[in-house]
Amino acid sequence: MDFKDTPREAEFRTEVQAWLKENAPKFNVNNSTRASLDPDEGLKLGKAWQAAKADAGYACMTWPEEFGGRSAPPIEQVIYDQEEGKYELPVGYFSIGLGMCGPTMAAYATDEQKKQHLPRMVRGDDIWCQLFSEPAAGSDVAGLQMTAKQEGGDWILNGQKVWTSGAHFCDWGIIVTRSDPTVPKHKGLTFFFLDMKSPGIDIRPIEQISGQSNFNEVFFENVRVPDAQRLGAVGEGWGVAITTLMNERLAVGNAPPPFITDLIALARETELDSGPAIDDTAVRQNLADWYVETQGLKYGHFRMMTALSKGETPGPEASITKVVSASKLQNMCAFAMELMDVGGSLMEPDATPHEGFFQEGFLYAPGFRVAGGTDEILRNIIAERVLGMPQDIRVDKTVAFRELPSGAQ
Amino acid sequence: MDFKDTPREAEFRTEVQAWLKENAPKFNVNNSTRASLDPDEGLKLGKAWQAAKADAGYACMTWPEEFGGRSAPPIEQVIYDQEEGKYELPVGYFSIGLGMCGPTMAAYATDEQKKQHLPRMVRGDDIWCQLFSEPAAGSDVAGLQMTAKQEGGDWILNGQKVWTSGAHFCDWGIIVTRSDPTVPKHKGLTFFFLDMKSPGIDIRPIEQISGQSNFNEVFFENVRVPDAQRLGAVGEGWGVAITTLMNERLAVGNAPPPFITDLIALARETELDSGPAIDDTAVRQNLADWYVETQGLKYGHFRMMTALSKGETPGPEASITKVVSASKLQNMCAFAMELMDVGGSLMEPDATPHEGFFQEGFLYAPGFRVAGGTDEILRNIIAERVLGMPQDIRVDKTVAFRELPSGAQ
Amino acid sequence: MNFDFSEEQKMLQEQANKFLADRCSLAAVRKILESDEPYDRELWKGVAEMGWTGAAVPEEYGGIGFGHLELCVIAEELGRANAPIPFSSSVYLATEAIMIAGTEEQKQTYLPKLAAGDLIGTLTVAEGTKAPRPSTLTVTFENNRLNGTKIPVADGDIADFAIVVANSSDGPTLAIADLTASGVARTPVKTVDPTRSHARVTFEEAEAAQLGDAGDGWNLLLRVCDRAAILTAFEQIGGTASSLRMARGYALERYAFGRPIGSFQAIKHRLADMYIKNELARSNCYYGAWALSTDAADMPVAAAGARVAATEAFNFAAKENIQVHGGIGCTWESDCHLFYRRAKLLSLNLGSLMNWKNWLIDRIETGSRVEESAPA
Amino acid sequence: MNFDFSEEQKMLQEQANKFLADRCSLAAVRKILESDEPYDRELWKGVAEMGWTGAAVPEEYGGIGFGHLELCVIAEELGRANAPIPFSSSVYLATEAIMIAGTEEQKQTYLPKLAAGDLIGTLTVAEGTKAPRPSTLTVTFENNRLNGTKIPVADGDIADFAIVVANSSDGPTLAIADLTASGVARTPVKTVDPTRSHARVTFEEAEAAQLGDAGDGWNLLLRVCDRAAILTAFEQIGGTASSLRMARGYALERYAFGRPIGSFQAIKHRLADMYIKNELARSNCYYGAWALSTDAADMPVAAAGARVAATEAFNFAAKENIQVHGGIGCTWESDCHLFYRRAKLLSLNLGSLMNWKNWLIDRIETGSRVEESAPA
Repeated sequence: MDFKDTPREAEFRTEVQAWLKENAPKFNVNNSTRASLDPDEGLKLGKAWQAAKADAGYACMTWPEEFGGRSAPPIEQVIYDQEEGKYELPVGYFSIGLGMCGPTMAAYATDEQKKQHLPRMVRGDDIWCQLFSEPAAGSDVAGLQMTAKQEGGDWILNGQKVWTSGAHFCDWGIIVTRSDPTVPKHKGLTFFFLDMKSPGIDIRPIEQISGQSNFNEVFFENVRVPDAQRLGAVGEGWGVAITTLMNERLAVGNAPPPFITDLIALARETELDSGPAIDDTAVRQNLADWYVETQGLKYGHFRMMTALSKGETPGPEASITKVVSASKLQNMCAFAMELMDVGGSLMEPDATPHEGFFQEGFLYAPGFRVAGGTDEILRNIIAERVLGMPQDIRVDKTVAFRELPSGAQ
Repeated sequence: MDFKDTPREAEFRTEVQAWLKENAPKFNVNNSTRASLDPDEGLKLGKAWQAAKADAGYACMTWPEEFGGRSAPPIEQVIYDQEEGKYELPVGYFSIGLGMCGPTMAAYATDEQKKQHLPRMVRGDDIWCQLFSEPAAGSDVAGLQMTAKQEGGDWILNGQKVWTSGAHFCDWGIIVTRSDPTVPKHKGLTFFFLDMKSPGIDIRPIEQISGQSNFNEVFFENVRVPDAQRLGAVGEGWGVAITTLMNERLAVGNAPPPFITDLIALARETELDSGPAIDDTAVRQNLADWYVETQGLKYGHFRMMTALSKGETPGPEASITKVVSASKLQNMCAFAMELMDVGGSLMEPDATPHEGFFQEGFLYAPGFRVAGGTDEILRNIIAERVLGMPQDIRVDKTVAFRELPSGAQ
Repeated sequence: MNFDFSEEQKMLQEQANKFLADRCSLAAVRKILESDEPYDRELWKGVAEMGWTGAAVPEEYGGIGFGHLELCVIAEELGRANAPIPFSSSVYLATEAIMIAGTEEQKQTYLPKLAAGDLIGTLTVAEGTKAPRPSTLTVTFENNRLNGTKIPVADGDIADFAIVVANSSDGPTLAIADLTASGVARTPVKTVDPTRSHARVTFEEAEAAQLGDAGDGWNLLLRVCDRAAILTAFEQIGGTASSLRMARGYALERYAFGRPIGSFQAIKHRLADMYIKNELARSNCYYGAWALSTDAADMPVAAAGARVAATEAFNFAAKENIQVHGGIGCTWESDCHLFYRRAKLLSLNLGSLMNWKNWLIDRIETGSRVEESAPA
Repeated sequence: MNFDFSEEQKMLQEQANKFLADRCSLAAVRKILESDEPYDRELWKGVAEMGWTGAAVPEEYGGIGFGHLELCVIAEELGRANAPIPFSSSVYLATEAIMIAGTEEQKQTYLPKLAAGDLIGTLTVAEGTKAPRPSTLTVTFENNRLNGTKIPVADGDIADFAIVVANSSDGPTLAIADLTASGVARTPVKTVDPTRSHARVTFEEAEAAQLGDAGDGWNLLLRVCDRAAILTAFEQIGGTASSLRMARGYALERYAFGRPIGSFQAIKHRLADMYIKNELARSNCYYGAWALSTDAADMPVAAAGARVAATEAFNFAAKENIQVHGGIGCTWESDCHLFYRRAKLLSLNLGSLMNWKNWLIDRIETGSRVEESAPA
């Protein structure tokens, strides 16, 4: 039991470190404190970085050569990601496309389509998004209502998608639609990929509690998609969607900072009646809990890497990470504000420790308990897929979709 | 808003106080610390006390005169109970009979039966028990399997009941049975009262984790019950059972000690590295939570008394009390043991603070999270009956009982 | 036993509820959230006209002759509506402080105008992001002059005057400062709850008048804070009830997997927990109301109990209301965050939960509980 | 990256699992619970024959040449089986203490017999129901004589010798005492977990030999406790896994309302929480195992992390396993309480959770984390 790379892994890590040291600094986005770049400029920088990675053979390394990768073992991807993570690079634009859309295309598109799209995706020439959730279909994605009607060799799409990250800068998207409302809900779905610049698509940003807009609503009015862009058979879109979602579960990970280290730093700086907060036993009880949770996730990640390193398929660790880290984020931020007492409510960066980081976190934390599977759905998944518990009673599996009660929405 | 009695209530309280002062001391059972009396002696003392109460008009005061009460307003019963609670009296034998069996008999028995049984019940001449739960029917009482078959003018009962408090010293019992397994489960039940000395009844005590035996298993082998002792129509036993269970919800209350006051006392006596535990901020965070929960229940009880005093029917307060106080008991006991550090595991009364009270509580606490409705069932009740949430999906309402899946039990 | 509000008080509650439903919808609250307006001036005017600002002020000082129980009733409704007005600053803090510590002249000067809502007051003690304590106060009050900076000052940008906790040569002392006078600079500051306005207020040789005895300021502050804690706790149970009502409504109308999400135990048990916590808080609040209205010796314990229970209830309900709503709950457009923000603001504005828990045990231990406390 | 046990270690685990399934069923554990037998002698003999008692003892002292990683693997299985034997006292504490602090002669004297299971040792520090501290120790060690009373002493009634933490004129010092010698009186005492035997041990001019330097006893105790904490944490995750397995099995086979109770979210989400807590604990334990096996400088932090996470996981799972079982879980006859009792015993035996959390932060703050700790 050790943390050491195998000789081959160590060699690869050294190689990556050298390459990053040479190339990463000019793409670093940490030039201002957590302030975002001008959106267009950021996107340009991101695309340039992705192209540089691809050219050096570090993008989508586990994919086959013909699609832009080099069939590398998964552990190399993990090593690369660890090393890349030491820099602050504009990589966020590509995670959904490469993490979810790519594998779905790889599994269901024709060879020709794969050759046409995947290498461009890998280089960042095209950016992809995923269009699944709808206002009335969140945790229950299969309850979606967007219609697809066949007309000649095309399909006509109408309806609304929501929570689409990056829809405004994406070139292509994958989408699941309802092609037949007269059969049970999982059986009437059909899956496509489509050009996000198609006529009839209207993209509107969603403002979150924190004031940021990381997601979009996407409205479809008679959007035409060629039948050739269908993935999987007509009516078998759910199976395709499952492929995408399984990849989402693997991609969803640790909630963003502030981390326990930030909170410990705050506790060191904060004076309570009894002295520094870090010395207060009540504070310590909380810090200790979050510390061991953090370490548990960290070493759990090392266990997963070990499995990858041995060529095994990792289990449901990502679900644990999400469930634990999102609530931890919310509770730590709330607690940090308590440490600041009356002044904890201040959202003035120049008047607040750590420039208001904990207050910001308090506002964006609720989103992380929901995004990529709610706490509740992930606990279902752990109970059902890991522990083998039976599903809840399902009333929606045998009824025609249009007969299902759907409430006020 | 005040805590004062109305003039009439105050007068009644004074009267009760005087009577108790005169009569209670000779029945006091606090002659040794939490050690139980010899069972037979305790029972005799209890019956004598109940008879004395009844003779003085303080037993079942809200019941009508003809059944041994005196149609008093409910607030008088509450006042009496408060005052009686200041003594340690052997009243436990009667709570199920008077709290659950009596009201059920009052609602369903013939006038003659009521006149025959209720006054004896009130005086403690007869003690009653309730036979509902079965090994495979706990939270889901209606899933019970004990059979009742008609034979001439009698019914023949076969099967097993469980969690029957006091079955070994009871004279009569109320019981719900399955008279027809071919109809859906709530529709095939029939309800009786019966002589607990009937041939074919075998009573065995159940030992709990704590080593105490407060409950019994009761086995029925061809036990004969006259049809005249049926309560409600054949097949309508569930409606009768609901009457009993609604009364149970009102009767189930606060978990037993140790209370927060005991824990605060322990914290005062305990020296931690930093000084007395009561001064430690980590200890205080916990104490404060349990203190406000305790106060919340106490003042909630006052609110319920106020409603009673105004002639209103109290709501689901008892469910809240049970849910909150049972977990609080378990957590407080566990925490108290932590305060004693390595020695907290000791169960030697002479070597443990408060004579091992917290350790005992740790062992009997789990039972209180289950008895009289589990935490889970009570949350369902609050959500459904108070907040109007829909029931969970029920697969057992339309299927014949004998077709229902019942697992390994 | 009559541990409940009276029929008249319940009628007042109903009236307040209707008034606020009409004048202070969540859409109206959102207007303040999204505009530069620091508070809802029309609502403030209406509330003053209803007499609420003078509910606990004696008639001789221009009040309407209600008492603190009526003020509790009103507080719960203001919390339920998430009202964007300086009520807590002006009524729970400034008015109470002057009633407790003011000279006859000060009472005559301020109370009628406060009761009428013509004057907005506030009280300020915090100096940044640490718990304010006598030993660390940097704002000074000497020779009737204030110097130093207070931040955050609730309603500091709109209040006419502030009661300032400042250090003097005699120790902490309260001082009343006209915030519109020279020597006072105030800048709005953002907080987690933009529906309640806050400012940084800097005093430079600003004139101010002593309130209460010199050196008695901290003691007075604690007394005022206890009273405000009970009133705020009623706002918090009102806010909790609203959060629960929103979550309940959504759980009934939102369907997933062919059934209302309120039929899933993960949701229904959480709603039950919100309800349980709020009932526990409510009962603690009632005890606080009794203590406040009778000036009971047990008030410090009652105030801390109400504060702790109501803070936990509102924080929990506001947070889990968002979770029950799922994705939509995390949007700006949804009203869930109005309560999430307010819950956090209220849980900090009179000092942190951790401190109040400490104080609760302190107070139990120093035996402030005497005969007057409720029967055991 | 190879953050896992080796194939050989996994085979050992499987072997241990099979051995214990055969020799230490819960029925066997119950026999100890319900009899006056202090421990399962047959099992102890078997375990010794398997070489487990000497797993971490070097071959030169009669061990079988495994290491601490193997001992971790065995500990998890012993925890899973709830084994009623003095393994922790003799192996994690006494053996480790002698390996750390013993003279060559002491090692030669004790280790081979400990490794063979022929000698049972224990270590005792507690003197009643308060956290033992150097300043409050009343048992004294002067001129090779022990005086005073220790309680509770794990396995004090069956152990052949005890390592006693006692005060001497040089400060706390470790002393090895023959418990069968004159001057030693021992009485069994009841604890929350009767499947593990405990005693009150009184020394009256009892002969004992110094272990380690005089005055260095507390420091040595802490080192031994850290090592024992990691090994105990493996027992705890084993116990957690068993509690979860029991709860899972019952939730699958118990039907209510026409369906397995495991299909209700209240149950299934609780099982998920047990699993999550145990996975977090397991990962912390692995880090502890790495630190233990490499004698890493970060061991104090690793030990506290494993201790805290595993204690919380086992306490939670053992408690909720009963709740999932409902009424039957609250009976003596059910096996649920075996784990409930053991969980509590293990959460106290090396000091309370509250103290370990304090120590964890202490250790992080005193910067015991150095280069050798795992990569960030």
